[in-house]
Amino acid sequence: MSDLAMLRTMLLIRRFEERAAQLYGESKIRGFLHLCIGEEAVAVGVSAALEPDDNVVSTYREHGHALVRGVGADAVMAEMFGRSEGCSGGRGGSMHLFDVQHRFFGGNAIVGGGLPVAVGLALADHLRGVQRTTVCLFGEGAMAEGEFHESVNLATLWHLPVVFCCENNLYAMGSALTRTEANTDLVLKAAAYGLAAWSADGMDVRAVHDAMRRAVTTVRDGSGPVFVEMRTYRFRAHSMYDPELYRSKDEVAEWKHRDPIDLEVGRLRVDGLLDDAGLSALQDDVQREVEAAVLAAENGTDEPVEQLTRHVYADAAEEVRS
Amino acid sequence: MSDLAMLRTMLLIRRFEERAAQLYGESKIRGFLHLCIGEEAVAVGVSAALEPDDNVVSTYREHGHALVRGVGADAVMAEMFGRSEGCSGGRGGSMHLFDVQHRFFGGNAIVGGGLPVAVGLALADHLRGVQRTTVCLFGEGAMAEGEFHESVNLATLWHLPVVFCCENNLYAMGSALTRTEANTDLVLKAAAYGLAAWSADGMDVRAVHDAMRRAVTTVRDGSGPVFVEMRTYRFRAHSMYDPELYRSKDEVAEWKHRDPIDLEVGRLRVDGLLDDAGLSALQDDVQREVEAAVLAAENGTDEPVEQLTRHVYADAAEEVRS
Amino acid sequence: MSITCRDAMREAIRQALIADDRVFMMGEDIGAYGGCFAVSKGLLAEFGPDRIRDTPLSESAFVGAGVGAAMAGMRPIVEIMTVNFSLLALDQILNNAATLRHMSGGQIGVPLVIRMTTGGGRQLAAQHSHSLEGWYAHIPGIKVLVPATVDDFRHMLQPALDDPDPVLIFEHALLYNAEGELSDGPSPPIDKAVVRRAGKDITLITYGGSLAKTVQAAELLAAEGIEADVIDLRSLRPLDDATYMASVRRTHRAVIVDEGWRSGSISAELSARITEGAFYELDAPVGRVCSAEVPMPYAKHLEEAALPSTSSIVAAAREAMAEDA
Amino acid sequence: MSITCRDAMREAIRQALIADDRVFMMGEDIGAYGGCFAVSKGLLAEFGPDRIRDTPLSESAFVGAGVGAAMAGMRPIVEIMTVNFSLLALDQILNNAATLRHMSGGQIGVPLVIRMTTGGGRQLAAQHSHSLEGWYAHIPGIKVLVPATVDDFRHMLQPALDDPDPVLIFEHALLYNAEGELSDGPSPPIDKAVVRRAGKDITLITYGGSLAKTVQAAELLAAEGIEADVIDLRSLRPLDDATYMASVRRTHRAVIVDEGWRSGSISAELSARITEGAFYELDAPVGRVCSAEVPMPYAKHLEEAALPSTSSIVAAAREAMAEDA
Ligand SMILES: Cc1ncc(C[n+]2csc(CCOP(=O)(O)OP(=O)(O)O)c2C)c(N)n1
Ligand SMILES: Cc1ncc(C[n+]2csc(CCOP(=O)(O)OP(=O)(O)O)c2C)c(N)n1
Ligand SMILES: [Mg+2]
Ligand SMILES: [Mg+2]
Repeated sequence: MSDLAMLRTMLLIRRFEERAAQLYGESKIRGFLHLCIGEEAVAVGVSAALEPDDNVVSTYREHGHALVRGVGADAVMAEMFGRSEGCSGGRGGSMHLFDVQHRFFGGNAIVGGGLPVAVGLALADHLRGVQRTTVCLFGEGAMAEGEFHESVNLATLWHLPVVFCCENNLYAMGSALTRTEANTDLVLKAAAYGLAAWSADGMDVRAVHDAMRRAVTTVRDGSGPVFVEMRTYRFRAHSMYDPELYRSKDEVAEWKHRDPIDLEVGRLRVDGLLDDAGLSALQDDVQREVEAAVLAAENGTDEPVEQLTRHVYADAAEEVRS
Repeated sequence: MSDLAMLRTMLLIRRFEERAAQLYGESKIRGFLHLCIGEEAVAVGVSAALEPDDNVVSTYREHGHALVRGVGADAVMAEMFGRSEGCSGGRGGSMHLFDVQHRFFGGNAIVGGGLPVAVGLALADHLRGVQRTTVCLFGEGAMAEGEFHESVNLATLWHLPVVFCCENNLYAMGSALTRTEANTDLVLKAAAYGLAAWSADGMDVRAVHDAMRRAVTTVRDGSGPVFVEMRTYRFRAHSMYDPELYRSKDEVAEWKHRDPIDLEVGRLRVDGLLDDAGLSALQDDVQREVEAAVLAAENGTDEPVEQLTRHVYADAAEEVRS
Repeated sequence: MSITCRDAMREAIRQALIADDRVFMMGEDIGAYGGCFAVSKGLLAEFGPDRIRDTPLSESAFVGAGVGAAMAGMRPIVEIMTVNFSLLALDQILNNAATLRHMSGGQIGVPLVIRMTTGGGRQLAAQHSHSLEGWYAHIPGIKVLVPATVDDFRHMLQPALDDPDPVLIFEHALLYNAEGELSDGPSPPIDKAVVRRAGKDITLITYGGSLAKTVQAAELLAAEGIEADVIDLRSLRPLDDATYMASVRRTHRAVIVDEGWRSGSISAELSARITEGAFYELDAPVGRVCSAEVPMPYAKHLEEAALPSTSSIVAAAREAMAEDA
Repeated sequence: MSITCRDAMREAIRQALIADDRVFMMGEDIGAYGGCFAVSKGLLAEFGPDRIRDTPLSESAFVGAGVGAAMAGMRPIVEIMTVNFSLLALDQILNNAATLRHMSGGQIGVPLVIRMTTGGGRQLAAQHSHSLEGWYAHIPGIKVLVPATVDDFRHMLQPALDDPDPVLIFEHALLYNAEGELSDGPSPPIDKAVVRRAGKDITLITYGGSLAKTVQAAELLAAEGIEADVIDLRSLRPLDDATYMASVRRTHRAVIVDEGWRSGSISAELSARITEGAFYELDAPVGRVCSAEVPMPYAKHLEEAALPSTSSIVAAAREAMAEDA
């Protein structure tokens, strides 16, 4: 993935989420909506280091992760509108984006809930001798959960090809890391399980990419799992309901000086790879992509209510057809 | 507690459990019976470092822990006979010995289940400004459970007066530590939470005592929790049903050369504090204590079956009386 | 005085904290964040971080710590953000909180209150919309309360704290904004059901988030000349058999409304008990209006179809009225 | 050929491992130890540590790993030693295994089999004697099987593995030593109930560990001239309504026997369904014989009193026979 392509993808995520927030204000999108604005470099840098058929398991803050893995903006937007055309058929919503073709295994709204699942995906590959990496994304808040502990131990004990990728944005809802972890050095904590662990500047897409490439190489070598901490920050509220009482406006402003998109734009300018016109063209381009997605979602169809109890169990008829 | 007293207590535990195993063979005791034979030095050394009103939370392998805390051999034996005179009124059995007067808070048959409870006991003391240590005993197998992770983090984060005391006997049922923990250095693992951690020779009652005294001192200083690993070995099967396929007879024999009772007897002899007659006297003494307990249990009473649903909820009438 | 259920619960917590220094509160984001439903907003400033204790994301450990603190004589109020996350703490709830008294032969009490939100209706999809309060009511050793009115949001907490055994309070998230007048008089005991609307033709039994729908349905039925008794259970464990049974014996017909999945719901238990206790007095089989047996879909129209609605309650009541034994 | 239920299940696992290399087994002490109930004894030697995979004490992670491996196309058999420990994995079971297909709009299947022992009767006290299979049957998205015979121990596993959805198999620990003859013919589909004893006077509905007691009770009743139909449910989710309902329509009387705590038990659901479906054909209210609502006591005489017994079943049946609507 070229540096320009990485920038474009960050812009896409940013625009997509800004638009989603608007649509939430208009009640077109409902439920919980968690934005990753500010954290785009993580999504893009991680994905850039992966092969198309690597597995990704994510959280409820996963629009960016889905988009970078190739899930269409239209499919994600339609999902948040609750349409049949959504990537989960309108059943999942913002927190449950799925796309098996792109090996994007959700979208999990239970903090820590995806970790054991990622271990299982990797175990399947290990048992079948398939060369593939499973990336499990989670927030630093998830590290306090027992599932983190059990999963990392299991993957390390069994030398499974997993990258445990912690998006450390310093807060779990309103809980600062210092108030949830006795030891806030997450790399040290992880290393105690006996796996390789390092951290990267999550506001710098190139740094994320490098750290992740190293991780994927390690995992592909059969050296077992790796833990990578991506140090990042969310610019927006935790969700659409959060009054942000727990952090100062100054702190947020401080971090916004480190906007991952600005950083990358600046570098590309210096290198002569981007000028004002080029940036505008990129912005227009992602704008068009997002608006097309919104339009398609607006015009999407609702699943007939008679099908309410579909997808609880496999439908023998559907199975045969597909 | 004098060295002689510690020896006597180890002898008591040993004799008590040997007798319990016999009684199990005679179907006088039923359910699961987990013996700590070989691990007596841990129970005795730990308790010797405690004040009478310190809290202890234990596991299903807790006869020794109960006896050293002052729960009478008769009350424990009666419990295993299912008698009303038992320390849990016959409701709990071997895995659920309780004695609130001695602040012995069980007896927990869920691996890891006692850890959060211990944190809560310590939290109560912390909130009330009571100077008291809570000791939580658990096996090395429990360290893989999420409850370990969450509890140690919580206690460390909140600087609670807990000693996490791991009885590392190298096996969790048939699972060797090397097959359950990616990092078998338990002290390192624990230290990653940011609490003080060390280990001791669990076959040497004096080493256990010293390690535990240090731990209690640290905790009493308000320096937060401590993790102590006691390296020990169980001489008997996991429970009465275990064919012990997972370890060699040689390994067991090897460890039996390090019998904690023999070690202590040898030392006391060298120091001139014990001779054959003295040892016999001690043995006779504990033998008498155990036989009296058995006799009392044999002659104990069964709770009337009409009282079956007692103790599900507090009985207002009983509450007022007590 | 008109007040929301949210404010009523906050006031209940405040008064409990003021009245008894053994009381403290613990849970995720109850302090600095102000509570994920703003129930505890302002309490950190008033009572400080020792008594309004933010926890890490460690449901099993902090619920278990509540058990331990209660054993030691404190009166913890543990907040689990929502019932959906309580599954992570279920071992501590069932194997410890509910059983310690019994296992110890009555030596240990666990005077713990666990509060959590429950229910669907906000398009939060399959992992955030459970209604498991009826399911929890299966567990001996705990009590299960389900407030539906501002009075109960205001007045159930203190008796729960006074109870020597663990009490779980399930608060339907859609009720927090509901407003009502606080009554002056004393509240009924927490384990008593209450008749919220009197009628002679049919008994509608419900609780919590379904009460308003059921009362609405009763109004619609009244327009058709069917007068429904509406029973608010208030407690799912224990169930107040006397109150709903007396009503059924009068009306000879019953429909139960509950947001849980139908199979194995608390409605099933109520139906079984009514048949056991009043079989010969029934003029129709007991009806049930529950949620469809599907993980909650995100799409609004599907979610609405999955949940009990005023119209599905009316339809079930009409069906029961049409029967004649 | 006479065989124990333990050996029957072992043989089922062996054959599944031989037939399909997507199948593997995972759980605590299933390998080196030989299985805590010796079900998997010898399998490690035969199939190696990759396919007979010992796990650490990490119920949530290894059940969740089973979910992930199943999503990826494997056919894991996850063994949880006993139902008592499954509470630690309940989040993975309910929030992932049971909901992933739905949340993903049908894209993801979780063809996972989870086996666990269940039940009391061995003086293992309050934390080791749960009978929660009926409770689990509340959860949409999973299936719940409860084998009671050597045939079902031998033949339910393969169809469970063939099922595209998660299947939980609850094996009553007291059945492992039970012996019986394996039948030659094909087994009925796993979701069909079976009449184990034919009678015209009353329907006794049960499953798993209570089947033998119920059949015994039926023999005693026969001596009094009461002929009972004994239905073995075999599956608690889905319930085979057609089979038990047909029986009740013939006998007009039903008693349900199950080892779960009474309130909110699967017996309640069955009672509710029978009343809903056959109200006008019933000559007596549906009876229930369940466990006393108490954490299981250790003392033998108390445990016996807490569990359903042949005599309590006989008494309930007599009572149902004495009624007349
Ligand atoms: C088990 C569980 N507990 C609580 C919640 C509520 N919750 C949702 S997101 C969140 C914070 C998670 O923080 P972190 O893991 O750091 O991820 P971030 O939101 O910062 O990306 C909480 C507490 C949940 N979804 N699941
Ligand atoms: C949560 C849970 N899982 C499984 C078991 C079954 N079990 C009982 S003891 C035991 C081994 C525990 O080993 P360890 O913690 O090392 O303690 P030890 O028995 O060696 O003293 C197991 C697996 C249990 N009781 N609880
Ligand atoms: Mg975070
Ligand atoms: Mg051990």
